[in-house]
Amino acid sequence: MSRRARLLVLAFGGCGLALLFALAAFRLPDFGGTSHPYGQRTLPNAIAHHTPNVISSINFDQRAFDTLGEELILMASALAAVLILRTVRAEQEDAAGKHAYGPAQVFDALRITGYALLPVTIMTGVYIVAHGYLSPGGGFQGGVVLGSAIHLVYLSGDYPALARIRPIPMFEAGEALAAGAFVALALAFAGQVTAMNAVVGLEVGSAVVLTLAKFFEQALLVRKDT
Amino acid sequence: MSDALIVAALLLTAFMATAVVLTRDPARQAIVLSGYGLVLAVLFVVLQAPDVAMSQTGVGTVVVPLIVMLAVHAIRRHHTREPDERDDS
Amino acid sequence: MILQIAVGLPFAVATLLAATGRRLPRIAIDAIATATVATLSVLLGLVLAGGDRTVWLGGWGEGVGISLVADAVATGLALTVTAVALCALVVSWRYFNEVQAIFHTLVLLFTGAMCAFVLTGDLFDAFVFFELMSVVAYALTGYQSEEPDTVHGALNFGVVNSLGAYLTLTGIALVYARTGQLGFVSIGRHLHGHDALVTVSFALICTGFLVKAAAVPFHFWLADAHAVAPTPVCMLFSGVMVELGVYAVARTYLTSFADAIPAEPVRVSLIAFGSAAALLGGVMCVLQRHIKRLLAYSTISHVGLLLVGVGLLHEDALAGAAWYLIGHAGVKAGLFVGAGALLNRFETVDEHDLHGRGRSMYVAGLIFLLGGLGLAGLPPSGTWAGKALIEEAGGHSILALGVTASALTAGAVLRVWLRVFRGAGPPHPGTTQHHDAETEFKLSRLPWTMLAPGVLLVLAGLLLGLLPGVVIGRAVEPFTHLPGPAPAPWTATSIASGVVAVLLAFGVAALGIRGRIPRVDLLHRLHSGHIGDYVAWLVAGVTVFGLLLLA
Amino acid sequence: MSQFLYLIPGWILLAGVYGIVTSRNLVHAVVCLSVAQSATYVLLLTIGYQRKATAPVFSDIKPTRNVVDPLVQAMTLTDIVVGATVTALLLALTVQVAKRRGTVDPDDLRSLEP
Amino acid sequence: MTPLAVGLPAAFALLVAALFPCLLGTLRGEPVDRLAGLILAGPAATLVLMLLAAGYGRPAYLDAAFIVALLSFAGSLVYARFLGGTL
Repeated sequence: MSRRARLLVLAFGGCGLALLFALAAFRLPDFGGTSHPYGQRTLPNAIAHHTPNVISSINFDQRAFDTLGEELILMASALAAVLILRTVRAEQEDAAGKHAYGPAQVFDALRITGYALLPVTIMTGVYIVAHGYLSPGGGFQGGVVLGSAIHLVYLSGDYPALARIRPIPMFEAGEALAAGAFVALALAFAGQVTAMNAVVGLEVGSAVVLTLAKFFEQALLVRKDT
Repeated sequence: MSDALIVAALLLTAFMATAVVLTRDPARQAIVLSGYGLVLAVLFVVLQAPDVAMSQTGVGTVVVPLIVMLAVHAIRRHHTREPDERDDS
Repeated sequence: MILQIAVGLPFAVATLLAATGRRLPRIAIDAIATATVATLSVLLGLVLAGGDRTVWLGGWGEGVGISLVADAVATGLALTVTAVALCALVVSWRYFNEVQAIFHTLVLLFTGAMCAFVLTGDLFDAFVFFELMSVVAYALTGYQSEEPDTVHGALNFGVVNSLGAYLTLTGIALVYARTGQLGFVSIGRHLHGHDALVTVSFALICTGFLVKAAAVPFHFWLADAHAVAPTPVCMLFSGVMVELGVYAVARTYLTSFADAIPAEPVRVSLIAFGSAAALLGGVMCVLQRHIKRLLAYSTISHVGLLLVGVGLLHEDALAGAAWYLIGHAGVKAGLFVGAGALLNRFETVDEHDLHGRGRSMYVAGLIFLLGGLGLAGLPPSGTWAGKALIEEAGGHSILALGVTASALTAGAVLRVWLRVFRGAGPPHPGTTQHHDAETEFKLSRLPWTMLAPGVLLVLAGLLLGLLPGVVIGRAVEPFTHLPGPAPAPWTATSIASGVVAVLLAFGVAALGIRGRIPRVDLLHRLHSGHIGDYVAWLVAGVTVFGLLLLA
Repeated sequence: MSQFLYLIPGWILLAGVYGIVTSRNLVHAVVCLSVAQSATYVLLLTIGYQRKATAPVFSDIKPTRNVVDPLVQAMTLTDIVVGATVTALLLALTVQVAKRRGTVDPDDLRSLEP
Repeated sequence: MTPLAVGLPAAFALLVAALFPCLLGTLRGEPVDRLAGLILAGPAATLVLMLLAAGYGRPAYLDAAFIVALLSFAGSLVYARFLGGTL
């Protein structure tokens, strides 16, 4: 289709969708209203099961099956990154550019900051995972923090060091096993909010590391063929 | 005051979402996307959802923009059809 | 408990395979995956035999928890999924340079996600597993990521389907705001009377499902993805995944929105979308020379008919749709096995290139011949029985639609059979479209594991019409709510219409082999592979759907 | 009156869709898709909001029923994960498109229709 | 005045007068100029979140502010490395 035709179709569809959405929006209950029957029903259950963070209670206990699907999506997409971004023949690391990722290239300030932030970030991640049943946060949020933390090493300028501390097979196995543990916890031993937070933290952290590793690899590749 | 905060945060969100869409160069867009992530985090706290705000911070301001940035760099190496191949990264 | 085990089993084994895939030998991976799906189908069979039941997960009762609803429709559908998945796994035994065990892990996740999607009784949970299904499907489509068309097709698939899913979630949020419920049944209990909010939320929820079901104009992704996905994956896509979209539309309306939204606008809009897909898919199918793309368009056409069957909102038509679904699953999955055989033997699936080269491939030829007859609806195929019921409930116009769609799609398949396996028609040299084989080497002889499942599937599709009608009638009872008389497709009219469709199909095939395959520029340009076009059509489709429902 | 606030997620959704349709770069299109998705987060949370109520997390306050809807927050959390993973997956595919086709401009990608 | 009373107005003021201008900075110019805006937006958002925690009387919300502070800082450093030409 020509650009013009496409915009015409979009104009029709966009105006229609806007109209439909607006019609629906003005029929919604008033903003800030008090009627949330489902949410209210979950409160006593969370208290009864000693999970002061009601959201954790919903995610890992009352509606754990949702989270099961979510964790499997995460695992599937990490595997997909490994699969789709696999290096095929005729692609090798850019030998000429490799020195550029060595530690020498970076400002001292950046390197020191990177190393200084690393332990703080890891501790924060662990804290958020461990207190997920109680305070805001949980396995997912903590896992993201943990997964990002490792990349602070990269800040300090040392891509080879980063590559050393994240052996891909280990993270693959760890992620898959954590997902497996979650399947078992969600379907067989319901209500283990703390344990679930821990395995989710492990899985999310590994998945983040794995996915980012694959993207890093691609960003550092050059094409050798043709 | 709460209502004013909510309105302000929502308007800011809509504004930044539009800005992300209208930033056509992906390398620049990644930075705007990071800012959009921050605004969403603030909006979520204003809407009394600190858990969601934390998630959004991790994902929206760090992981996804970083992936975008890495993807842009990976793609730049394979651009064969763009006449002015810049390498100012 | 058996239901929980059935839902959890494929996921648990998938995670184990993902963890140990680097160390296990290929044969063990094959064996584990196949055994898992076989076990799963046995478990689902036990569930089906045990009668309808609803299980609340984690012991949380109605109100806060998530239920699994193993009624006859859902369990039967899950069983169909596992049957096709089992065949797909057997076909894949000799396939691929395997990357660790990722292929098998993804197929297990895919199977599990489809089963969970049909079994869950919760709308948001359905969205989650819909997304799991989609994410795995994008990855499987892009499996051979060194082929340009493959990644392009997978990306188009991913963007269009994800946007559809987000619109579904928007609809779920709207209906949650109104009712404060997420269960299919409990939403139905809390919706009274219809207004713009209910109608729009229904339209948005259905959008994602219609994208999956490839109703026109949401269908563009399907041909792009099916033409490039590996053969075992195509079997799952065309055989069951696309049909799940129709199932989800039916379920959303019949269990949640039936009391709130009057039937007439729903009937009109679903029949409109379905007929458009049936006709456009049929025409596009005839215009293809890329055999996998041809089969993909025939899927669009047949799923359009399926949507019409659901859209009639008539108990016999629903039974017909169920019948049609299983019959089509067998025939279409089998046909993709045949196409995969050609691809791995000759490294091309271009009909002109393959002219006469399939003469020695008796089994693959048989698959195409029987598959073509199955698509045409030769009695007693499942497609014929289902179509007969739909046509009877729908009257003359639906009869004409059904005959046209099956004649066009089956005609195209029979044309392939005549040209490739019988050497009919003049050869058209030149313009080679080379594809890499999916196997490690180009195969000079095909192993039986790559053909036997295809023969079995096609034969199953061709004989499913012999199932007693009472079985199908009972299967759709959860939707119709009435144990009416068993649907009986064996009437003189239906046999006549089946035979007419087969004859017309041979006519289309005979016309087709006389010259080159024509090009209709407008239609080819419409299916441009441009993601902007696809998304623009998607929102336009939502608008039409919403306005039809509101009118 | 207060319903006007619900229009904002609608605006974000449409902005994302507009971005995908008019995009000249697939990376940009994928990011716009994630913007369209962020509309669902905003919609869910505005639906669950309740005036003068606080977060349903009782770590520093006594349990009360006067809280915003926890369920929409749980849904949004799931949604965020889904969105991030889909974005990562689509970007991986985009990188491969760039490698195999040498361009990420949808206008330059040749049609898949033979 | 108690922190409770002053928290929300202060947060509003910072949102409009500090965070918004910083974000405007990310919207124009070369990537380096935009990055400056983003680096400033991180602390501004952190401050807004801390004031909100005080204003709502929920110390638990400080966790979110802490995460924003930590990650936005680290995130902008990663960008700085990219734009610094070492990758």
